[in-house]
Parts: sequence; structure tokens; C-alpha cells
Amino acid sequence: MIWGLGFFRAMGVTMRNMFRPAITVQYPDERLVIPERARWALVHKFDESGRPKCTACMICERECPDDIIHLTVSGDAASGKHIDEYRYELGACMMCGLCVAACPFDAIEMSHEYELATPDPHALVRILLHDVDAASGKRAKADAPATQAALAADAAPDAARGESDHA
Amino acid sequence: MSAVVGLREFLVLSAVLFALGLYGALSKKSAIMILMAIELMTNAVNIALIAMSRFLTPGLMTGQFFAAFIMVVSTAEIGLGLALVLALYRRTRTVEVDRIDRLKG
Amino acid sequence: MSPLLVIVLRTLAGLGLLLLNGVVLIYMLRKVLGHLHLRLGPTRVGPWGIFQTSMDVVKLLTKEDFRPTASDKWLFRIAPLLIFVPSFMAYLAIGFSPTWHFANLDTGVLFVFAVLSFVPIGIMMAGWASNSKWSLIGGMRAAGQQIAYEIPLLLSVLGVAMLAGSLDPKVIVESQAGLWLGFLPKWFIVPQFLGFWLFAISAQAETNQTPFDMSEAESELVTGFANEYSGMRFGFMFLAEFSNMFVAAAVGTTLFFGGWLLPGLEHNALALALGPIIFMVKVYLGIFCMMWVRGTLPRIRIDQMLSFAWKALIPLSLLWVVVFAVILKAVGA
Amino acid sequence: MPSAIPALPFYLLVTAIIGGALMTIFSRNVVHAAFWLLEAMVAVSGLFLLLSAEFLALVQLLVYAGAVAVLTLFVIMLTLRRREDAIRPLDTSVAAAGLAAVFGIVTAIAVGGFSPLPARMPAAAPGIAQFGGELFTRWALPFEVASVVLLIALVGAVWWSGEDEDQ
Repeated sequence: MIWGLGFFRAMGVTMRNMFRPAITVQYPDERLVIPERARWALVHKFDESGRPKCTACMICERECPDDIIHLTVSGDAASGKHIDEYRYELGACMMCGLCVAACPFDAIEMSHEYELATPDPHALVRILLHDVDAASGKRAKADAPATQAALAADAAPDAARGESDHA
Repeated sequence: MSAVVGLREFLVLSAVLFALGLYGALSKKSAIMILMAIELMTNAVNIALIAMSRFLTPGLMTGQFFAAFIMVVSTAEIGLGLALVLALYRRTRTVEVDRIDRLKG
Repeated sequence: MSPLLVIVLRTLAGLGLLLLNGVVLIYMLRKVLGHLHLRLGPTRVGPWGIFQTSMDVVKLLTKEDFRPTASDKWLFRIAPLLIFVPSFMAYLAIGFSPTWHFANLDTGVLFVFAVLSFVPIGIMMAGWASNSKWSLIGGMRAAGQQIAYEIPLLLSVLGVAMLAGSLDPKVIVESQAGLWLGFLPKWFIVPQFLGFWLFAISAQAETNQTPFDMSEAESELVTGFANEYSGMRFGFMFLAEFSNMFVAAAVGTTLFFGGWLLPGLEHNALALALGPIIFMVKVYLGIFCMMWVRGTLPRIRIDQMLSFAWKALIPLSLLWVVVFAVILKAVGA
Repeated sequence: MPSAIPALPFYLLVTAIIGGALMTIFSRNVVHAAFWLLEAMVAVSGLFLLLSAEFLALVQLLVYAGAVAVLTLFVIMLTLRRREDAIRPLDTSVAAAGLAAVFGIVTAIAVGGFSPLPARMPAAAPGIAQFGGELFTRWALPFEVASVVLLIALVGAVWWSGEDEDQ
């Protein structure tokens, strides 16, 4: 190889690039398609009648490594749990998805909402649920087959988690 | 000073500049300042040479050639002088000429 | 017109050309670099982003003019001018056509190098005046680089000077008229191929273009001499750099690419009218090549840069001067 | 036809030169002194232009601005341990002042004593082509000697400044 030939090869590469279309995505006008399993802001799932699937079991709060999920629950087992507030501190969330993986009732998921920048710091603390009755096991059994599946999965949590990882 | 600028004015300017350079070269204690004063003196000489060449023998340009050679020599001198200053500074950590009083370094 | 008025008008025309060039070149640089890197460059301000640079000028003008408290007040103010004015003065020596030039100088090429030799002074002044050790080191590095590459730049011109027998841009260009062997334009790049390469490399370094832009890496690595400058003072340095780029390309065009001449289009009224356009097209092609290199090569370290200049370029250019003189004498005899 | 040197640019340049020289010698900051020296040198180059020595004016710019001033600044900055070291005491010497004054007076008397000094320049001002021609014919030997002197100075400068620090 002659010394200095690499220079001309490099020049050739850049010149070819000059006449290829740019890979730039002009963001506000065009958007990339978000991959299916992308993890962004946490949201709740609701059943057909519009009620949250959350049973206030508090597993997500315990699992969260950043300690940013705070549930305030009132009521007791007899009358059914009542969720006063489901607080989610988006600003401190690192989108690890452990809460979703831990949820035995498939009640939360990581959404594809990625435009999260805001000038208002208070908007970074979200009240996801406010003053609603938590779903009870009986209610779930009665009217939601999906929840039944989740409950069945709860019986064999390791197997279910393994399946969902491969989904 | 007369309204017409003749050779006399150039020579006076040259003499004043040379005297200033002389004073600087003799009074300064920093070796670099001495070299700079010497540069002033060579410039004074160049002015005198070129002015005389232009006024007295314009066709021969002898003064211009002398000035050109003086420039060469003064460049060599400042290059060597500054190299010497740098070498002395490395050994003695000073550029003050009156502190450099050892003959054997 | 009175001669004074002519001088004032020519100066203003030169300044206008410089500013226009600056604005156009900055836009061009962004677009060219963008497309070389599969990006788009500016797109937002105006159609294809063409007003981006003008908006940047407005931004620079309205920015707070900030001066560090402990800086050397007057030197801090003078330094940007000392960098800007020489690059403006260099425009005076450029000939755009047999009749279009700002000043008719016998020693035009030497004049360009003489005024551009002020740039390292301004750089050192800026580095010293900022009262920051990073600026000082950056200034000394940049000045060392400028001095090192000035030597091969001057030596690479000698071959052309020997061929043309003059340093007057007009004479140099006119002696490149005609054809060699009936098809090759009689431009000096043909006999001076090595000289042109030396010139191109040194010009790239003198104008702080990318493989050699350690001295202005002020935003990514704190090594630049302009660290402490903001607002329009920084703008002057920025503008001077682009104007130096234009000057380097114009001198290269004059020396090696036949200036305003095109083969088959010489010494008639049409050539006279088209001269400035041909010249500008060649200059901008040259600038494009500089940007192309800039978009291709990564930055090299300052010690590599200096040893490349002193150990490779300068010996090579000295050798080439001697060899070419011998060849010229042998062919002429 | 003899031509006169215009008075206004001449006296402006004289002011610049003498002022620059005074500031070089009497400024307490070494770095400022170097910049004032540069200013004086540039003004001297303007004076050469007035004397129709264009080539020497350009060489003056190239050599003094491009080489000597930068070299001086480099050495100044390399020999400063702290930034405050640039401020030096103003060395004064009565003896040196006396000697310089005596020199100035004697020269003034000598210049005044020369009877007819021409006030106007002869018209014939040879151009740069003649300068070059003469340089390589009549002055060829001094030219070669000068280049050898420069070469030796270069080698000597490298030799001196390249010494090891721990000697």
C-alpha cells in the first residue's frame, strides 16, 4: 500500500456521502417510529368499564429502585381498598420498567409517550390515579378475563414472567 | 522643523531613535529588554541608510542592500540572543543580566 | 473622482466583500459539512436555512460584550482587530480580473504573506490578554502552528515565482495563458504539482481548518486562544478565519489555477467581462475542497502538527525549491 | 523632477516610532514593551514605503512582525514563572541617560554641520525588479554570506535552546 492512499479513500467516502440522502430526521415535522418495547412514562391500564385494574397491592411501590411511586390507600379488606392517590414522580423515573415486570395484575405499563420535557417542574410529578376504588380480586374474577389470566400467572409468577420476557 | 521633509529630518529621527535604543540597552537589567532595545538601534540605522540611499544615490540602492543585510544579521542576532536567554533562564531561573555573574555555568 | 474618494470606496467595497464572503462561507461550511456527514445542516431559518448566518450575526451583535476583570484591558480590545485587519488588508492584493482589483501591487503575493504574518501576533495578544492559562497556552500553540506553517507556505510559492518571474498577481496569471501539448491548460499546477500540495497543506493549517484546528477547538477542548471572548469580539476572530480561508483559496487560484483565465477564453472582451466570475468560481471550488478535507479528516494533536511541519513539510519544500530551480535551469538551457 | 515627501504622514509616522520606542523602554510590563516595539517596527516599515523601498517595507513587516516580535513574545512568556513577573521595576540609569544624550547631541551637531543636505528626493526611484537584479548580480556574494550567517545562527540557536534542563 502506498502511504497516503487512505486519505484519498476517506475523501471518496465523504464525497459519496455528499450525494446520499441525509439520515437526519427533522424532528417536529417527522418522527421516528418508536420500537414496540420502548419504555417511557408509566401509565395505568383500565378494564372495559373504564375502571383501573390496579388492586393497590403496593408491589410496584416496593419494587421501585428510585422510590418514586407512592400509593395512599384507605379502606380495609372488608369494604374493599380505596386508592386516594397514586403518585408517580416522572422527573426522577429512570424508565427501568421493574414496576411493570413486578405487577401481578398487569395493571400498569410503560407507554410510548416520550415528549416529556416541560418548563414546569410540578408537571413532573403525576397523580396517575385519584380517589378511585381499587380493583378487588372478586371483581376481577367476575368481569375481566385478562385479570384472570394475570391472577393465574400470579400462581406461577416465575413462569409468567419468563413468558412475558419472551413476548 | 521645516515644512519640507528632507534628509535632515530622517537623520534626526534616526539619531533620536538610536539614542533611545542606546539608553534602553545600557540601562535595562532584563536580557530580553536589552535585546529589544538593540532592535530599536538597528532600526534607527536602517532608517538612516535607506534615507541616505534614497536622497543621495537612488540609482545604486546601496543603502537598501545594506539595510537588507542588517535585517538578516539582526534577525540572526535576536534569534541567537533569545536562545541564549532561554538557555540562561533554564540554568539560573532568571533573565536579569546582573544576576548572571558566574563565568562557569 | 478624487483619489481619496477612490481609496475610501475601494476600502468599503473590500469590507463589503469580506462581510458578504464571511456570511456566505459560514452558511456554505455548515451545509457542506452537513451533507458530507449525511446530515442536513441548517434548515430552519428561511428557505434551506439561508438566513441562519445572518441571524447568528445578529445574535453575536446583541450578546453581552464580556471582559474578564483581571484581563489586560487594552490588549484584550486590540487583539481581535489585530487578527481581523490583516485578513482584510490581504484582500487588497487579490486581483479578480485584469481590470478588477482593489490595489495594483507589484509584490502582491509577498504583501499577502507580510500582512498575514500579523495574525500570530494577534493570537498571542489575545491569549495573553485574556489572563487565563488555557487561553495563554492555546495562544502560544496557535502562534507556534502559524509560524511553523508559514515557512512551507512561503517556500511553496517560490516555484511559481521562478516560473512567472514575478510576484505580481497579474503577471503570474497572465503567464499561465495558453495550452500545453494542445490540451492541457498551462496552469502552474502542472509543473508545480508538489508545490501545490505543500501550499494546500500549509494553507489548511494557516487558516486553522480541521486537521489542524487545535488552536480553535475552544468549545470542545479548552485550548483555544479565544476562550474568554464573547459577542462581536469573538465574531471578529470568527470572521477573520473565514476571510483567511477566502484569501488562501484566492492566492491558490492565482498561483496554481490560472486566476481569471480559462483555456480558450483569453484576451478578448468576453474573457475580460467573465474574468471575475471565473475567478470567483475557481476560488469557491477551492474553498469547497478545503471544506471537503475539513469534513473528512480528524483533528491531529499539536505535537504531531508541529513535528509534521518542521520535520516533513519544511525539508520537503526546501528540497523542492532546489530541485525545481535545477530543473528550470536545465530545461531553460 | 525632484519630489518632496509629504509632511503629514511623515510626522505621524515619526510620532508613532518615537512614541513606540519611548513606550518600549519606559513601560513596566515586558509584554507591553514587546507590543510597543512591534508598533514602532510597523511604523518604520511605513517610513520605508515613504522612501519608496517597498520590498524592504514588506520584508520589515515579515521579519520583524512575523518573526522577531513573535519570537520575543515566546521567550518572554517562556521565562515568566508567574503572570505578575511581567511587571518589572523601571530600570533607570543616569550614566546611560547621559551617554545617550551626549550621543544625541553630537549626532545632531554632526547632522546640522553637514552643509547642504538635500531636502527633495531625486525622481529616479528604481523599482523592485532592479532591486532583485542587483541583489543577484552585484550583491550575490554578500547575499550568500548572509544566508550562511543565518544558517549558522539557526543551528546555534537550536543548539543553545535545546539543552537538557537538568544539566
